[in-house]
Amino acid sequence: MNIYQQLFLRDLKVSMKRWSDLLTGIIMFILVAFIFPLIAGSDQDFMHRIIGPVILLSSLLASLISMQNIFKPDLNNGSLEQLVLSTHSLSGLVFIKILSYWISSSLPLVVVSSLIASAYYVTGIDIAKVMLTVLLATTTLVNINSLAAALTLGVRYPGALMTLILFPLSLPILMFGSKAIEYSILGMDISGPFYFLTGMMLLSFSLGPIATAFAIRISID
Amino acid sequence: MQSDVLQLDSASLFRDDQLIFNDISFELKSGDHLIIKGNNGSGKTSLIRTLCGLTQLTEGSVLWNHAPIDAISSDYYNHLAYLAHTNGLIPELTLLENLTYSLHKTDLDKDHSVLEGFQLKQSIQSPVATLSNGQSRKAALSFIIMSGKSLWVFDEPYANLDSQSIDYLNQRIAAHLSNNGMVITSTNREEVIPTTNLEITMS
Amino acid sequence: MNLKQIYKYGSPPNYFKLSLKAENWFLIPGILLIIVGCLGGLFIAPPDYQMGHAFRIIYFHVPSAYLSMSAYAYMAGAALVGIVWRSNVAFSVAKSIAPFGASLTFLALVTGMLWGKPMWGTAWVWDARLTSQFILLLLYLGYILLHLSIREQRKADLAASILALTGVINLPIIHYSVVWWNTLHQASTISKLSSPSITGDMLWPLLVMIFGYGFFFWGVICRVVASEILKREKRSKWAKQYIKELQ
Amino acid sequence: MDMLSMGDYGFFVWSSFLISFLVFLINYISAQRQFTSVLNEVKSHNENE
Repeated sequence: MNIYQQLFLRDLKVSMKRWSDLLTGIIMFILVAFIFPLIAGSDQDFMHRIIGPVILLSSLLASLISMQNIFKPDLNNGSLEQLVLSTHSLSGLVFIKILSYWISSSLPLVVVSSLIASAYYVTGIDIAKVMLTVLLATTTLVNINSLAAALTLGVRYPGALMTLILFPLSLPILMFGSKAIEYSILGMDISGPFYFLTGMMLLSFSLGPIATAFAIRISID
Repeated sequence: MQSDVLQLDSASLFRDDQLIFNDISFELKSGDHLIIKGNNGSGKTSLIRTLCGLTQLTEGSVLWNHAPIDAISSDYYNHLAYLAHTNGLIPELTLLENLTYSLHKTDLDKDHSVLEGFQLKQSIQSPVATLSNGQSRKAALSFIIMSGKSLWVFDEPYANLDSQSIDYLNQRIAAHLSNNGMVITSTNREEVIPTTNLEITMS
Repeated sequence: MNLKQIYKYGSPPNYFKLSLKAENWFLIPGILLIIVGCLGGLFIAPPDYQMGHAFRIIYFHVPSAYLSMSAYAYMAGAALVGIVWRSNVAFSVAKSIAPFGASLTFLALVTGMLWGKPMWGTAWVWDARLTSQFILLLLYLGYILLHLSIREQRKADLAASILALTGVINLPIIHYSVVWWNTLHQASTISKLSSPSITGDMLWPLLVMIFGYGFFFWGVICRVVASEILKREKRSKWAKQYIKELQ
Repeated sequence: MDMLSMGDYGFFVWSSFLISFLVFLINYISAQRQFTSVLNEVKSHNENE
């Protein structure tokens, strides 16, 4: 079992133990998606129009809430320094860390988004499309989150700064994600937005870990 | 282990314009034990972190086998094991899990003799969070001893260790040195550590 | 410019003297061009047949919008040079561009709104250029805030440079997603802020203003870079020697 | 030439002129002041050395 598999299993095990942090993300996702129809009206075609933005916005807020505990706990207990000192490339290790964090924090969102979609009168294959959109969108979001978290490791109160960094970079994802959901519900051709989301996923998974590794080396200095 | 050499030539570190340490040089060969003395806040930890490559020096450089440690070709990190003030253990996992998933991957982790030496055998299944400060310190020490790396760097290893563990630690360090290993320790107390032959005092 | 020259001008003392000398070479022409551009734009250019005199605002909006984008590109370029060659000078240049760049973006936003008020009755219009201008302002503020909130100078430079590079990679993506999104909602109308094809008396003041803004911008940046380099190299011999010369 | 009213768009044109002038002035002055403050800082740094 090489070191990358080990780190992957270790991080999964740790995030299972830290279930309370992940739960805050999921609860935020459900709450935002649940509150919207209550306060904005719940007739069918209105819900069909707002499901895209609501799902994307709540996945952004969910990732924002649980953004703190990507690197901060590891910095406090010293295991981040051991990662930096290992012989293996830090970008690879950070890629594994981001992947395992994505699985433990964003996969539940994908599952929950199917329930939310059915609550928004979405039926049949469209639910699968909504889930696929959330899957693709959260991959880029998790990379931007980890970069922002790594950049603000040394900062004492990083809350406002992280949001300011996160918002402009995640805007294209929110736009194209909500368009992807809207097109799939209206039955229009959804290849455009999905190509964009996949493209952004590939871009962020290739450049993200490298930038995050460099940011970690700086913050640890 | 062939003879490695760790050199530090005229290193100095400034944090913006606050001097941390100035013009420190030493040469550590196989079998040497360097002790860094100095009271709190004298820059011991910063010096150790620059030796590990975590902090960038303002002037001077750290050489491993006459090559800078951050050069691509350098295999410095194959030989380095570092114990910081934070123990590098994950509180949520048990001691055994920390050991099996530890990043110093060697086959040594099957024999738990070092853990017995530190009387940690009975608490191997309990999560690190439930261990006392001294116990997790001893666990981190035993991980490094078991890591099989040739250069050990300890940052104040003797803090909150009971005397029985200190003797065991000195015993292991002596064995490591006789086996051509290298050790760097830092301390803020004056007591003499038996096996040291090099010393630096930080002002 | 072979590598030796880069190192010659790259070293702080030379760049410091260079930027102090260059300051006036940029400021004077910049101010003159702006004055000529203002006179040309406000008085000489004939009123637009459709928008009347209100179109004169483009002489203030287009140069600042254009310069705010290119200033971000300069900042990201300086950040890249700083990261690759770990040069203090490049980081100082990147850090000193940020505040001016941010105020230029703010300027572009305000003049855009002043343009919108008479034209469409509302100050803020969800137009592609105004929205991406606002996002550019957020990117600038992100850079400045990150730079301020990290205490140690060297770490702040490196971290903020990563943000600048990430921003410059994302800027085209953000801009075109906003344009794409904008054509969805108001597919028919042309982008309202694209300067109408103007020629002759209307065009030359605009070009003069653009160059004037550019020169003035670099003049002020030279002064800020000089103070930034001096602040970082406070301990060095050449800084002390420079102060003795002044007295 | 109705210099001031500009076909009742005068307010918008002149205020955009004024704001641009103000922003440029502020940037110029803060640059000068920043330089002098760094100079004094280095001077005092030299004196007490």
